[in-house]
Amino acid sequence: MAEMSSPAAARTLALSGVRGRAASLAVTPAAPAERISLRARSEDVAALSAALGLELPTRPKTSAANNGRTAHWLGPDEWLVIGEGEKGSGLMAACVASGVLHSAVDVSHRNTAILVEGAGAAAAINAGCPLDLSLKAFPVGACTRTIFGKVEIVLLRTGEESFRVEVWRSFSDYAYALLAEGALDATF
Amino acid sequence: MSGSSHGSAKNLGAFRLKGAGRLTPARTSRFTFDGKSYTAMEGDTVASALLAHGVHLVGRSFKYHRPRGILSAGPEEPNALLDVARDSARRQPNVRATVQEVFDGAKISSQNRWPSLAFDVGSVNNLLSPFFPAGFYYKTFKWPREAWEKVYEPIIRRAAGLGVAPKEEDPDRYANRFAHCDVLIAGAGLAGLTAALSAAATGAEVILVDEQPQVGGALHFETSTTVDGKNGFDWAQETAAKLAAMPNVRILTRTTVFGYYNHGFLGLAERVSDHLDRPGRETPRERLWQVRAKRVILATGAIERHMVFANNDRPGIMLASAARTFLNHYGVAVGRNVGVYTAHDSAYEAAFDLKRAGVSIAAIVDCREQPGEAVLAEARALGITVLTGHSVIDTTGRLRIKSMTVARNGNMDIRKMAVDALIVSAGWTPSVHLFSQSRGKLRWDEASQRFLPDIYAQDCVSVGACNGTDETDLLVDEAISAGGGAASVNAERRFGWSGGMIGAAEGAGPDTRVKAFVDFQHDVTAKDIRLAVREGMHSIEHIKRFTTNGMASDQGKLSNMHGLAIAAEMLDRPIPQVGLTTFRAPYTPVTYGTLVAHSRGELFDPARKTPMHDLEAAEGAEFEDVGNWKRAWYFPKRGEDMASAVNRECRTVRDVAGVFDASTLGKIEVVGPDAAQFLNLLYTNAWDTLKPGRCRYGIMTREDGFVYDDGVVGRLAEDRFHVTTTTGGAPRVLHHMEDYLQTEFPHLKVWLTSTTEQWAVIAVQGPKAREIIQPFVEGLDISNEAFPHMSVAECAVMGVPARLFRMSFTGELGFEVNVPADYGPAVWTAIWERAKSMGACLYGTETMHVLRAEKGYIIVGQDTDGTVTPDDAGLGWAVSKKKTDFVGIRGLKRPDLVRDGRKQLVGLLTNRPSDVLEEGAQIVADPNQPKPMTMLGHVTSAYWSENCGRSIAMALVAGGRSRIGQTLYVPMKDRTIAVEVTDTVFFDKEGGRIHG
Amino acid sequence: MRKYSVFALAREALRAHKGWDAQWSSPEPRSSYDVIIVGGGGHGLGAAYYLAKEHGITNVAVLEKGWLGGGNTGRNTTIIRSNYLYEESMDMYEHSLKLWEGLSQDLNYNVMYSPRGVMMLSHNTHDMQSFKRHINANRLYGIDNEWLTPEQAKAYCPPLDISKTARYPINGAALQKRGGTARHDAVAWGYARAASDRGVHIIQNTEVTGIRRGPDGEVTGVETNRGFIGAKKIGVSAAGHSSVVMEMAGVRVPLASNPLQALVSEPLKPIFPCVVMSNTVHAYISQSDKGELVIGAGTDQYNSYSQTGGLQIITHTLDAICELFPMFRRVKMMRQWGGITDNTPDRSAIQSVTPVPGLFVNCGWGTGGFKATPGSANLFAHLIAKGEPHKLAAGLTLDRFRTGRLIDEAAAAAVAH
Amino acid sequence: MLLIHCPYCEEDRSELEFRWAGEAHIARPDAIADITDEEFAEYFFLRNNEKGLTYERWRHIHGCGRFFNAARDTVSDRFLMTYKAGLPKRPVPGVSATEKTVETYEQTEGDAR
Repeated sequence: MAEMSSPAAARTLALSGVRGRAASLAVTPAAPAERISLRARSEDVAALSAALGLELPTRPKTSAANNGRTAHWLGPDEWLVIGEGEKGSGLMAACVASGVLHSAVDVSHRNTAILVEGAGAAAAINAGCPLDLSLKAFPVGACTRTIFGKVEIVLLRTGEESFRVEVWRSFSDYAYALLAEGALDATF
Repeated sequence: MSGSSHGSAKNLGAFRLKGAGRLTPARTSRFTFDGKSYTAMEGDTVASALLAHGVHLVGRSFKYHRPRGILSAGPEEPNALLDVARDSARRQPNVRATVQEVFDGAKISSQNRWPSLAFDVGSVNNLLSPFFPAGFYYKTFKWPREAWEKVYEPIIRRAAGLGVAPKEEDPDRYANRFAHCDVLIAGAGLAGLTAALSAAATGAEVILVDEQPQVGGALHFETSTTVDGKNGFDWAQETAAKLAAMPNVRILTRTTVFGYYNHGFLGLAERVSDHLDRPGRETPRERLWQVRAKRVILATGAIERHMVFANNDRPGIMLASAARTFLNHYGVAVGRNVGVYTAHDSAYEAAFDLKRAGVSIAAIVDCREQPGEAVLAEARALGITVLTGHSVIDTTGRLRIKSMTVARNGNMDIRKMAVDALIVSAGWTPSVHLFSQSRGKLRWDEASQRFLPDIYAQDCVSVGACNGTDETDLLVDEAISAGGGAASVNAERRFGWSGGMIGAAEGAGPDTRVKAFVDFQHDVTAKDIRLAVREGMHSIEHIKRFTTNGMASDQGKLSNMHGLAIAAEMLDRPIPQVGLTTFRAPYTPVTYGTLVAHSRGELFDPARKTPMHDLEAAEGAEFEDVGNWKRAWYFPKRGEDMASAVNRECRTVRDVAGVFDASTLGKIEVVGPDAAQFLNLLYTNAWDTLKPGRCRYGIMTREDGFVYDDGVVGRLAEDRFHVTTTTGGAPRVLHHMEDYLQTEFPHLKVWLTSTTEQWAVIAVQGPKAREIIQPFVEGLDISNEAFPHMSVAECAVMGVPARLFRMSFTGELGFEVNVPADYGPAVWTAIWERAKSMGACLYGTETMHVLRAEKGYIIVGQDTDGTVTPDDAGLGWAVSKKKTDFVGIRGLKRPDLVRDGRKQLVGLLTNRPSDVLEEGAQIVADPNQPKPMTMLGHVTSAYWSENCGRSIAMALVAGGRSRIGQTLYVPMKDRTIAVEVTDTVFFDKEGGRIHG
Repeated sequence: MRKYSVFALAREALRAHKGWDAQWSSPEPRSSYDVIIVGGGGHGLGAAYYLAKEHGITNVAVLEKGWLGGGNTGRNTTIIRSNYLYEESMDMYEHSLKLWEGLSQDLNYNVMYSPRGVMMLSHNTHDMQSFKRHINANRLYGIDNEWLTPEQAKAYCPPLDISKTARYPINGAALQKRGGTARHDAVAWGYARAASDRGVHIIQNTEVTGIRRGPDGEVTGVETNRGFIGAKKIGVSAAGHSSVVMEMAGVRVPLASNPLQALVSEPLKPIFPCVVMSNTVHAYISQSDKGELVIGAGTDQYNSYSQTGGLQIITHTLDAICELFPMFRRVKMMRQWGGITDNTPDRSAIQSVTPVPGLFVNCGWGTGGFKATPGSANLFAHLIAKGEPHKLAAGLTLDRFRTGRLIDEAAAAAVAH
Repeated sequence: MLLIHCPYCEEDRSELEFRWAGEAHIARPDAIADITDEEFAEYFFLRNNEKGLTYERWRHIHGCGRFFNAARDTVSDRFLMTYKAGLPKRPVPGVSATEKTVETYEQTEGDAR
């Protein structure tokens, strides 16, 4: 569903009240973005990739980015595609234009994102996440759905010491608070 | 003695030896013990600091309240359990004095005594001990029957227990960290450090863990070991520094590997700040490490055993290695005239060290006839009396040992020797706890009389003393090989280790009345073990449970082997046939707070809030918990209680309109060409007949035919459905659907996506609902004709893409406005502003419940439980008779699900309209029957209905629909309420309003 | 057998307790018995005792593969209560509770039954509805169970945090005052001693490896690691291994065996007066006579016979305990362990005849086995002796999974809104 | 805490990301509406509950979301293999259907040989 040009209603973002705390390690809400949950069979990946303008990754735990769009492999027939910018870049329309069988569902507002950046970012996330976040096991660009404390997240490594944590809206307070705890502990 | 205390300005203790130990007097701290103030040096444990001041008496035992001192210098300590407080909230009972480091201002108290440690009334138990053998309570206290609970048990309870639990909430922080490594090494003594050097050289990620503040393990006390030509302890510190500088090595000190679980998973507890004088407010007290290791190297060493003989528990009696640690590391002499009682060569070295430090050695009493030649020669050289083939058969001294009674083995020729401390060693027990926790199997090594690791269940290897490898050169080779790499370490020890005994020593059995303690903390004596065997307890687990040997907070680290040997002797069976009790986690006790770590307060369990939550709170909403969600319950105005608020809301919705936050309802988008076919299989009703733009109420059952969930499903397009579920059911319904889709119907071309949180849902219900939302809706005719009841459309609301449903859970004209979640607050505010101006209200879940009950709409989970079929709930119409398959089709036909007399959902009207039934009340036909009564069913929903002007209720009643018109009874505690059985619709029976 | 009493204790005190004899004898097995009970836990030993005491059948052997009481009898958190919802459950658990009340006297063995009260915390409207349904049903059935306000709950159990700001505030509680705890090992030993005294053979360290059947399919005895032992009737009461043993006779029972974990704290002076359970936050806790806080954790999600489970189950339970009782955060876990619970699809037990003549089964007690011990044992003895169930256990048949007449205590507490 | 190899993610992941989903290879009867009560009870309620080698389903619910099959020993909890949903049951080399063990207390509790 494409967003309309000039909504009369204003957005109220999840996590609108929080600020990161530790200086060396910032935990901050990300800007709004367009997101779709994309599902398709393997034979239709090429057509969807072409329509989206990036190669949908087909290897586990990988992502691909191009032109402000990032596709995260979540499962063998599932991707989370994120487009920069609040207005979005028409991800739904692009998928429709592919002409192949797929399911695209707008989840722009279902998720919100938290950025964890700085020394000890991995340690902060490991306060609640059981994944091996060493660069060897989880290099820059790696992504996966996983568990963080008592909530589910999608984790993307954006840099050696930076991560993007995608989380459902109503779990974002919890995720933010636990990240802040983890960030605090990572400094000791 | 030659040593003397450091200057009088700082009294560091009369037993602190100048020039001994590794602590420096540069920094000192003050602490109190039972109200008396003492000075400690930086690095002191509470035990070393007290001993420096000559304090041995630190506690009273569990059962007999016997005076007890400090037995060990490590985590195996069974006696010296103290209460340590920073302030009133930061008070910790049962702290091992041998582990806790002194911090400035610590308030430390002894436990389990009254009125004082030196004079404890409870010690009368010691005199009465003949009446309290192991398991005495099973044999008595049975009459009179009530007295157990009222008299005996409270006395036993008060006498038992050691420390006093904290009364205040713990203000400290705790942290958690998940970590991974190639190799985890437990124990940083000579073996662990060597293995770490070797493993690190391969480039492996290594985590090296040790429970002490500094690495070194036994090198803390071992003075005769040199490594690479250096003093062992110094080598250890240098090696640790070298390792710490490597990027692939993490060293965790003050950290205990407490549990070795499945698949290379280990639990570690790190003591982060308990030793600091003034920890920062945000510094965690302890940190839990949850480590997944590809390989584990156990270098956990061995624990020295005590000797089991009469009155072996007096303060001043301690393990030889402990005395050596206090001397060589802390610079503290444990006495001025020390006796030694041993069955192992290593205790000689303690005597040598003490003697060299100026402490007089009364004698080394060795129960063996032939100790090692090397130690004998050294003893002779130092002029120490050695009595081989002798035993200590008793001791004297009320609050501290005064003398030991020594006898030639097998001879009654005794002599008494004055001592102020007695150090003992029965040899060393390999620490196989973690190996055992990993489910490895042990074998009994007859030659060395110990259990050793045999069959490994995980990728794990034991090195050093925990593997029975005592010789340093062999130990080093073993550690290097375990590390898998190369390291060059040359270690030598001056004296070989040999000897050891398990079981009761001379004079402690088999036929004695003396108390020779096996388990100090639980006051288990050798004769208790023998009694257990005599009473038919032939399995070591039975003996353990009958005597409680090994069940105290030290978990039998000292007592298990002795207990086993005594039992084996009594049973006349070899030790491996008697067995060994299982070692369970944790290795040493772990603070609950550490295991909880971050999961407290708001992080205990996520509280899910809707996008409009804050706006509702600002309107005065009270919230209720529904699963993890916080839902607006009702909106009291000033002066209103819950009932009057709900009555007003109920009236207003039906008279004007109400606005309700329905965002928590589960939503699943079902997309694909086979979407309708899939829903046909998952719901009891038919979906292929539903036209795009229309909605239908659906019932979901599991294969067993019982109602699982319900909700309205809208068809947005041929290949796209918007499914709603109950609030609590959302995750399990999606899981259930995925299960069938992936494993039973994988041929269907359909995908499922959770959209619960994508949409904020604003329900507007009531006669004026259309008028309220009309101005906000763009591009859609929402007239009754164009958009009748059970319609759905995609449109715009206030310029944002929306999904508009015409549906009702109140029986009124109603709409549910779905907008992307971030827009929810703005749209809600606009709609509410307009609604308010027209006389409408906000309403919460309570009003929603009343209004739907007035219409007889069910709530799954309240009016149904997991035993109710659609037909029982009056929803038989929603079960397709035409479909040949759906989940539940067969289960519904089972004999019990189609029999007569099943409980069916009906309405109940109380004879007195003002009586509101209790939800959960039971219904009977004859209220005067005797108990146990025959119950026909129960009230599922009951409310005061302002709109009906009376109470209403729904109930599940056996054969309910055939009883309509009958009078039944609801017997309550104080009165019986008569009710008439009715149908379930109480308001607008014709149902006209919904189409308004 | 020598009677246990305070006088006997005093007499023995004067002679170093040398006069006590074995609590139960350990004879060599006979070649055959009238009844063999497979499983030497509380249920099996109790069934043997009641066979001898109430049915006059004394040619009975109890075969235990390990040590008496080493299965779930010795691994549970010892909670006793009878405030269940369905009549079948109330019949069984109340029968059991009544036997608990006189068990120490009946067995001449102090099992330390301690009616300290079992309190179940209500945290939300759904809990309240569910608990009141139980309370009303219990009252009309003659079983004590009462509703407490948060303040009354706090008065009964002072450590409770009843503040409104708690993540899951407490809006009331159900209390069964007659509920409580008992000493688990003593139950096994007390039954063993009393059964042995009546001639029952108690044979430990003997594992049943097969069930032999005659020409008409009837049981004729059991194969064991010590050879064949004949039996006219076999009662299987081998919690944790029920499906393994039943499989030997070709009978499939609807069971899933899961690890159930528990833990105790270091011993503390009396601080916690009763038993508290919370289903919403998944925790239960009491304090033993020795002073340990005994905490029951949840079930691991998978089938396992390993008697161990994951650390995450323990930590989640402690999250909840520390949220309900914040003062306990500084208390320490001293020991954790696991048992194997056999769970049926409806979470109610099976005590039933089987398709194999002479074979009877008592299984599927899930997490309720300890509290059921005397009642289950008593009624299982009846089933074996008479060949048909006692009326108090008539609903616990295997057949209910065919007909659909389940006794679904778990489903009755279904949560969905 | 188990470590489970997800055949879709091709990696060992923590049990925290998974949900157990019951015995594997129990097909829903094709004509389920027509089976007998006994057959229904067999299908819906009866499970092997093996002591030893078991075939079971897991879902990587907090990962790729896929259901898959696993062979595991319920005595040691060791995973012998995992494989994708829909693949036929495969024998585990060197492991018999059910481990027959004779356990005595020396072995169960003694942990010693």
